[in-house]
Amino acid sequence: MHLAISIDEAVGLIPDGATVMLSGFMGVGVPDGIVHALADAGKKNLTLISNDTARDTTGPGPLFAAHCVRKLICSHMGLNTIVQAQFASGELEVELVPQGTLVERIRAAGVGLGGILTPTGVGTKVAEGKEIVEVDGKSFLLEKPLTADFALIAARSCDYVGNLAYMLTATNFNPIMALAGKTVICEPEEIVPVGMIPPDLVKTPGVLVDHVIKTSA
Amino acid sequence: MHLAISIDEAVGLIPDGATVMLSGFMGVGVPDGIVHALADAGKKNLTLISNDTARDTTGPGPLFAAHCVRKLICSHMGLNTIVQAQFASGELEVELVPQGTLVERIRAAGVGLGGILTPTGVGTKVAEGKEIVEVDGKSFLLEKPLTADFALIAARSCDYVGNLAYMLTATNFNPIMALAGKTVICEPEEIVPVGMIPPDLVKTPGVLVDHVIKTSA
Amino acid sequence: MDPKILIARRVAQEIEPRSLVNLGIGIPTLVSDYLDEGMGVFFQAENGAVGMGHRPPEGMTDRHLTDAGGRFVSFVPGASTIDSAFSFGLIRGGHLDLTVLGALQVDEKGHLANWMIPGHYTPGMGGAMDLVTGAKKVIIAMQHSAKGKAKIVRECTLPLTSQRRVDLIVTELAVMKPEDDGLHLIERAPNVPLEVILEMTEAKLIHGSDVPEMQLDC
Amino acid sequence: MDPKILIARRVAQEIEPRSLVNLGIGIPTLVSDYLDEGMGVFFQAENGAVGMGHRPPEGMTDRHLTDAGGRFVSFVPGASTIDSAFSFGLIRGGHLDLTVLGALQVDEKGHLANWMIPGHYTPGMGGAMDLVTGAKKVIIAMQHSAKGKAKIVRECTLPLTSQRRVDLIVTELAVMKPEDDGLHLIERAPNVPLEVILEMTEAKLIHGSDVPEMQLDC
Repeated sequence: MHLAISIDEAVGLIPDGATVMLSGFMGVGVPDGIVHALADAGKKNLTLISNDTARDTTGPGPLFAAHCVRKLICSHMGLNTIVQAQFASGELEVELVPQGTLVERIRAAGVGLGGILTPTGVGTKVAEGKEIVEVDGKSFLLEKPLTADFALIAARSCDYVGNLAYMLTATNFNPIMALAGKTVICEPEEIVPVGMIPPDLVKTPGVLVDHVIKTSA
Repeated sequence: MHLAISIDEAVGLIPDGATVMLSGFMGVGVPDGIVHALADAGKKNLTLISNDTARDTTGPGPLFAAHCVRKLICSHMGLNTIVQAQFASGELEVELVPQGTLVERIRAAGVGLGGILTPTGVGTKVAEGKEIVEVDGKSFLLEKPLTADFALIAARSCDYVGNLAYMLTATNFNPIMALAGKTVICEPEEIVPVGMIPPDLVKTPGVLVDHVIKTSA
Repeated sequence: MDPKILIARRVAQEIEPRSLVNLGIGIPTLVSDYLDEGMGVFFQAENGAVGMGHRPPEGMTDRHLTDAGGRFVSFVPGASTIDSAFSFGLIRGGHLDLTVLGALQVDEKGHLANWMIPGHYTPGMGGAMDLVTGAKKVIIAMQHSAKGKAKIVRECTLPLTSQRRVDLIVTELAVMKPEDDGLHLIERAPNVPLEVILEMTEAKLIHGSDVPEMQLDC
Repeated sequence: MDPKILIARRVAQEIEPRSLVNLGIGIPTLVSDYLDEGMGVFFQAENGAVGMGHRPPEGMTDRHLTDAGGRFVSFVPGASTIDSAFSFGLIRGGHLDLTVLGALQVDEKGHLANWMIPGHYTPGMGGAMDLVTGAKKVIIAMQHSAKGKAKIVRECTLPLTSQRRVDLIVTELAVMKPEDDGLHLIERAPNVPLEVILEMTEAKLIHGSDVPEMQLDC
């Protein structure tokens, strides 16, 4: 059983300087409540792992506007003008990772693999400084697992065991990040009684989830 | 759209000597109809990739009883007396693979990775002859992707696009093998009209499935 | 004809019935408008959609159903949702029949650059590196030049997206195919003289004396 | 008390509330009978079950719901189904709090052998290598010896399951804990003299002068 916590309690768990995975894709499937609360709380020096930076005011946008992020690991940041400005000025350190590599590195951390061997990025700037592993005459990049102190994820439904169900393309990185954060905090759209999510509809078993945010009574 | 085929047509696709992945776990979630049909057809020299060999008459059992299999790649064969006898006599060549490594090697083939780096098996007999890759001071076995000419899988429901839904622990290896077979043949318990499986319940998108077996009119 | 529509219509001819296709942002997105729905093509998006349809009417959108650009879409019958790991499993694993992408530069070897202009703009590669590495077929759909500057060059000066050679380049002026011996000009847009194409192209184009025109039916 | 039940009851004391536990075949399976259901323990099985419950009454079984041995089970409220890759992701990824397994041999270093007897019987490792490598805690639950032959040995002669040291060994005679300096005898079964344990054990056991008895309440 997992006790639901308030959004303020969730924010209180996350210290300045933490490494935070944030789910979502172009602002869809993002735990927006906790993003805004972290921005309002003025967190500092976060390392943020997120597929993209959406736009200035969507997805992780508020965290950049409030200068919470020192380092960003993502695959795309082209549509957020604040991120572009902070990157240009040197305020924001950025590691760009191909999207398929990003999600698979996160999964590798979550499922206990030592890294991944991917053809993506071989012979490009992305390969610089990385080990190449040959398997049966083909070259692959060894990309390392990517974990985080916290995974902040969103779900459509959650029960009090922490079981999660997602909806349509709001699924995206959520089930993968749920595997990889040392502490996993979920902001669901609804909390339902235990047993209301059929076993085959649970995409993330509650054993992976540490805290569930309850936004209303 | 995928046309449903008969079990005889499916058997006709699979030549002697083929490499065949067969889903299921201790006889649960196995496409039993095609297993029996392959045994009855007297296929020869198959290489079979299966989690386990269940018991003499369940799961892949009939394939051994009919001497269809020359090489077996599995994680467990302790409860099938025919397999034990064929292994002892040298009729059956066996490669034992830890279960987590087996499923991840199949997944690697399906998702285009060059192999997996797993801690499982390091320092054991399983590591013999395999490359060790060090990542940040830890040792991992490099285990290679595992593909097959055919993946024979079972599903609870299937539509005419080939979308598959599974039920409870009959899920097991099915969704992973569906990614990795060059030709994927599914034997569902029922075929339903397109659109009847909600998008979030589809566990294997039909784009991965080549043929669907229709057992009755 | 609007150049973008011309490109989209020509690319649409390359799409096989019942294939799985990923369309990039910009001109590639337009391609789906020129396909017969009876062909049974499934459109995949990186964010985890298999079977995307058009944007629904106002009032019928849902924030849980979007494309890789974050725009509202619909699902066709038989569509399914997958997570990001599965989505890139399809892409990198060779299950995607075709991706249509834009470019900053393409060169004579068929190498693509489309994710950063060092010192000027770094949007990031998003899913492009995986798409170009993993898709069975890669088509570049773009305008022939940008602000008077050639985009089809001798050798890419911008960082590459992949070592892999793209399969076809379609612009409002021409269709080009990179091969072992270089970049072949295989079609001209209607009423575009060969000389215009050669002048607008920095790369060396291999061509016969009579380059056929695109056949855009209807 | 039946030796197997004694072992199961002692192992049950090691299980933490709200933990995720995998029980191997044989004696380990019995452990769940001696846990208070209010503890909120979730039982995982390799074949993809999280939240397994007991075998349902005759007539209420379903062939789609089984444990890793292929036996019919039920699901507790809040249970979920996962595929085999996810199941071993939980196991190898360190999400499993405890696994309880049987053994052919365990040695002074805490190394386990439980998957083959070369030349005699090769069942295969199934999920055991991943379980022992990945679980946060590994407990061996087994009878102290097999047909008069010691199973707790100086050094395993059978092929190892993992390099990893198991955390605890529970038999019908004793509880032992492998540490850096060797194998510690930490508890005796009720009314079993120290000398009997030492005689039945090939491995060297480190112990104080007064080894406490197991406390099996009720």
